[in-house]
Amino acid sequence: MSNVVPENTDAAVIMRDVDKWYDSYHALTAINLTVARGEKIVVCGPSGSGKSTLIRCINQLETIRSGTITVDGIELTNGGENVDKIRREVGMVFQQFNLFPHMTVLENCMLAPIKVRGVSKAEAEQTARRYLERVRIPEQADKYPAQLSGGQQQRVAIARALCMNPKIMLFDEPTSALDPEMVNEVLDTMIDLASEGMTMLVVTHEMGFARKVADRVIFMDKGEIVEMGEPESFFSNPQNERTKTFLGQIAH
Amino acid sequence: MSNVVPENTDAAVIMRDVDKWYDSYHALTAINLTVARGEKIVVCGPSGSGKSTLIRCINQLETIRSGTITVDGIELTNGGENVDKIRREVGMVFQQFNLFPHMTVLENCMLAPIKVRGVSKAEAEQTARRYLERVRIPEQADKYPAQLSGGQQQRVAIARALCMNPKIMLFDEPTSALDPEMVNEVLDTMIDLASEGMTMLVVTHEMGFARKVADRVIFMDKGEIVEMGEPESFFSNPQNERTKTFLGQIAH
Amino acid sequence: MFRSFGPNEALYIITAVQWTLLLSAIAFAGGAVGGMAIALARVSAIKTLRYAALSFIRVFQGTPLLMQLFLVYFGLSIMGVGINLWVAAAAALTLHASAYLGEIWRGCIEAVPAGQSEASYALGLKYGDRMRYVVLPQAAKISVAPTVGFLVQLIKATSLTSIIGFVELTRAGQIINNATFQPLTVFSLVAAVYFVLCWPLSMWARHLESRFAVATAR
Amino acid sequence: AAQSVEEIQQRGTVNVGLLVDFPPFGILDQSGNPDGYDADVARLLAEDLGVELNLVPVTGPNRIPYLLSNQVDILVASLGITPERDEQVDFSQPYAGIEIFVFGDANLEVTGPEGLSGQNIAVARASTQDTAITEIAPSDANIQRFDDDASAVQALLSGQTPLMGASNVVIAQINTMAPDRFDTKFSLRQQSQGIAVRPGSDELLGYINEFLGRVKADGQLNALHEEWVGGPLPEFVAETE
Amino acid sequence: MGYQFNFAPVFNNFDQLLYGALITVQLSFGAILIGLLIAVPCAAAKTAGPAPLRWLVSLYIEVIRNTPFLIQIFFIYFSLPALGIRFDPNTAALVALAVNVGAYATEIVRAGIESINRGQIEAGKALGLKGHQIFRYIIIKPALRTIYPALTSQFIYLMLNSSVVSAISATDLAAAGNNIQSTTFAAFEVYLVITAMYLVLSLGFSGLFSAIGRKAFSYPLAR
Ligand SMILES: Nc1ncnc2c1ncn2[C@@H]1O[C@H](COP(=O)(O)OP(=O)(O)OP(=O)(O)O)[C@@H](O)[C@H]1O
Ligand SMILES: Nc1ncnc2c1ncn2[C@@H]1O[C@H](COP(=O)(O)OP(=O)(O)OP(=O)(O)O)[C@@H](O)[C@H]1O
Ligand SMILES: [Mg+2]
Ligand SMILES: [Mg+2]
Repeated sequence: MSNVVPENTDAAVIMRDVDKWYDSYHALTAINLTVARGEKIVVCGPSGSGKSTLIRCINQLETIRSGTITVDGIELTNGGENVDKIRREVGMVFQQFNLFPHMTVLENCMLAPIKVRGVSKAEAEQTARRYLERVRIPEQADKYPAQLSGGQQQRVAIARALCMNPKIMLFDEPTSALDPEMVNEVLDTMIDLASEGMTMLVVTHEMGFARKVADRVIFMDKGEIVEMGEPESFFSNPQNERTKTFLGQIAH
Repeated sequence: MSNVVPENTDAAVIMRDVDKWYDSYHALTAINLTVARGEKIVVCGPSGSGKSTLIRCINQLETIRSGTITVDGIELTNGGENVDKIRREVGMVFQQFNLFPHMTVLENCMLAPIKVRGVSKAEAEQTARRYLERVRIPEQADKYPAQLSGGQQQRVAIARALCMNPKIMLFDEPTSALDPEMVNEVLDTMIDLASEGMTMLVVTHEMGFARKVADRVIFMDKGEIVEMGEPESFFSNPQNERTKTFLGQIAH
Repeated sequence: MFRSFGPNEALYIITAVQWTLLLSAIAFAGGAVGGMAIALARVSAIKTLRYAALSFIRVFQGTPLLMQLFLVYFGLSIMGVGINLWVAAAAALTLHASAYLGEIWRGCIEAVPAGQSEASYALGLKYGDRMRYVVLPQAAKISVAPTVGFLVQLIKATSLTSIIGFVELTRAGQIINNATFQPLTVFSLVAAVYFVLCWPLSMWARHLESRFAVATAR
Repeated sequence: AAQSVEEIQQRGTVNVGLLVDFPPFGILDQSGNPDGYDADVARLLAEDLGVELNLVPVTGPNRIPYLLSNQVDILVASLGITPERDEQVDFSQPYAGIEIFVFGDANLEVTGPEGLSGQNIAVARASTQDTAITEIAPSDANIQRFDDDASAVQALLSGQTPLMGASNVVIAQINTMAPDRFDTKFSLRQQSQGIAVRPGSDELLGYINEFLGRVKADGQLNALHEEWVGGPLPEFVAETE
Repeated sequence: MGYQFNFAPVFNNFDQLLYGALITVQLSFGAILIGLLIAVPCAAAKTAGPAPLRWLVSLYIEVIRNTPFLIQIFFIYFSLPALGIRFDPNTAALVALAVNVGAYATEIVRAGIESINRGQIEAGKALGLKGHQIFRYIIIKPALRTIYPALTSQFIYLMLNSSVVSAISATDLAAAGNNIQSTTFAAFEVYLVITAMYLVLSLGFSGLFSAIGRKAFSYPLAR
């Protein structure tokens, strides 16, 4: 696993001068970010500011044009074989859940461990049931996603990602497709997870969650990291004009 | 203004014991309503209470099972030829605008006068331009609906209906598909129209509009007219329990 | 030498339906394999593969099956591959079916939401597992109706093998017609047999389509 | 590629192309197998070669391509011997013969090529009739070419064309089918039919010629002709050596 | 393997092929035009007509869609004369093609009509337009726009299918090829060239149709 490991050998994620383009659109500009192991980071910012793009670059759902990304000590080069290694260590939860509709909840959770990690069926099932328990829906194991509420589906998605025993979890607006009454059940699950020491990068506008859980809050605008700080100072005393305006809007 | 006016030959609309069924669903029950010429009526009530059904019966977009409807002195019998006469006198504006996407704004406004009233093209165009002026979008005449904002589209829909010189205008939630910043431009147009003496039946939850314009407000629930009164007393002192609850909700 | 049209003749035509069915089955089986390859190539990440598949489709959807039959039949043997009627008919029909099924199935694969693939990537699934366990099962469900619809087209297309002399349903009809000179009877019977084969499939396809429309409407 | 007797005998089967829609020379029997005069001649030949016979149904227009593209070894497919075809394939001595006529609607007065003016005439594409009529017909005659003889007959019977180019054999059949509706207008040519092999297959052709000589001499061929066509071999066929 | 390609016979007779291609184009366009004239009223009848008419249209569609075109053309050319209906080969081909494409197009156009939002029809009614006016001025154009791609592929399929009409001695491109092939025996070369010509035709057709589509349906669509 030895790779070019720059300064902080122990960081979970290191992004250095990352630039991302969609054809002629400059989506991320000179991103520098180091995430320590066990750290919880909340990313916020206006729509289109590049939040999703940022976290999707980390497990290379998007390929970057320049810069380097190092995840768990492994440097990620575009399309290389390291991608597979890294994806095994990074779990991701999407806004739209993206559960596999033709598989039961249990099957959703067992697929990747069996096919990617090569664990036995019995072991995969055991792990899956354990994590379903942890997100508090063990009794839904044999249902299909369409039979669950949005909040339940998102918790399955979290369990599915956890079944791979990832070192880092990425969340892209995990609660914004949910009806208000289901937001909290998902946030609670995430708070549990945070308290157990998982490294987390979370795109969200749930500021209550950020205050409670985040070690750092990052504010993005127009593809740049505009401000970054501990939640206390970030919310009470933002430095940047755009941050102020934005926080003013979402406070309503 | 004159209220419950039974044998008023000069009324714009008279509905007597109207019952409407969708197959086995009883959508309107024993509706009695007389609308005087020049009167403005606002209809409100919870979703599914039959508001749309009520005003759609007036120009026979829905056929009633029993009762009679008289519009502008013409009695409307199901499917009879009077339907054509009546539709010429009644203009309607829908929630979803329903502009014809393949015709320019001007063509949308000219179609019915030419095909139904048989006026010349030149005259139809003149009328169309006059009403487009009145709804304050004369400069959009040659655009297609898809090139306009929602508020502009709805104003075209109003102009289109006016081009037939209707005696009565029906509005079915004309602003509820609009972004908030466009609601007022449409309401203003309707207020103009009201001030010019048009007979209007408006389904809406814009209570500001109701207070300003309505001669009477009708509250419907479960297919019945539950309460009816002048806006002042209706809002300040509703008699019926359901009305109270409803007004409480939308006041928020 | 002239016969009149009797039960024997009718039976001759009706039994020829087995060749029509066999040809359809071969074409469908071949087309399924080829079509899957074409569909996968069309959605592949490799540009050359995508363009190759697209050219294949352009050619085989842009030229008449009749010409494809002639070309394969005379062409392959000219190139020294001694082939018989069966091989030629099967090859041409397979190419034809591959092009159409490939396009149909590509559409179905692309109809599977992109989020499904992204979730698979994020879980570390490789191309093969992603296709096999996530994308294709979902695409398969969407594809049933248009595939059954295409099967009808394929059954009818086998009638063209009669032009290179293959004795299936249509050719049997022609032969009986040549012996009996009762075209009205003969071709009505042939048409009726095709109808009996195809109509239930058409109805089934339509049924599946409407069921799917209802399922997606929610 | 040229074909040799040895190659065929080694393989143990001979692939013979024949028509199945050209009664009485090539037909399908009740159970759908090729039959007719050509089929019986082919059987006789295969027996003589001491090999299995594989009859391959071919169609009129595609007969020669079948042969040239190695689909079949030999054509016993009622192929009329013409100079143009002789350039493509090698013909044996005649094994059958027909006379071809312009034939058609009894009410129509046609005595020679000029009578074809302005008329629709059905022929089988690339048949001897096609060639012959194309040669003599005035420019305003409309020759309609069908894929096979039967379709042309069909066009005549269904009234789509008033005239067709047809052999004596076909004419006899049409007359039994629809007596008095049609009559023979004028003769186009006498046509010998030969067995065809790929060019350069001289040794095979020699064998076939020798075989035909034998079966003509011992009356076997004549017997088959009697059986299928209902008369002896025409003079111009029987004589040829 | 040792086969001598000889394209001379093909190019010596190229004028025949061009003439055949012209007939193919004429047949196709004629059939498309007539087919549309069949399809639009049939689709209207099937969506809004009286029951017996709907039933009749369904019968027409199902019979045509579930039998091979080759059989249909045999039927029209060889069988209809028995009922006293007689066409020359090219006319029979045109009739067969038009009847065939008419059935497919009916189904496509019907789907287009059904895709039109009910609100459009209600707006027409509310303005006092009559049923046929609503169909003519409000429904048909947006309906055709929706189904234009499907219609286009059906038309190209029809053009390719027209190669079958040589079986009844029509004089289209395939027939020209068959004629040359049967006198020159350069079967492979002839079919190769013809196939290429069909490919050019189908590419030309799709180019032409999309140009027509851009012109006819130039109004913008809602986002
Ligand atoms: N596949 C793509 N192709 C082209 N542009 C894209 C693509 N994906 C995103 N973009 C653009 O990149 C910019 C950043 O997108 P991104 O999805 O990261 O924003 P975001 O901050 O997540 O916004 P939101 O809050 O709406 O999810 C946007 O302007 C978007 O339009
Ligand atoms: N075409 C129809 N067929 C069957 N039921 C219908 C139909 N249209 C309306 N209904 C039913 O009739 C009832 C009244 O409908 P209507 O559209 O008049 O309600 P509404 O008061 O306008 O509600 P909303 O505020 O949601 O527009 C509802 O329960 C509705 O489900
Ligand atoms: Mg995002
Ligand atoms: Mg309503």
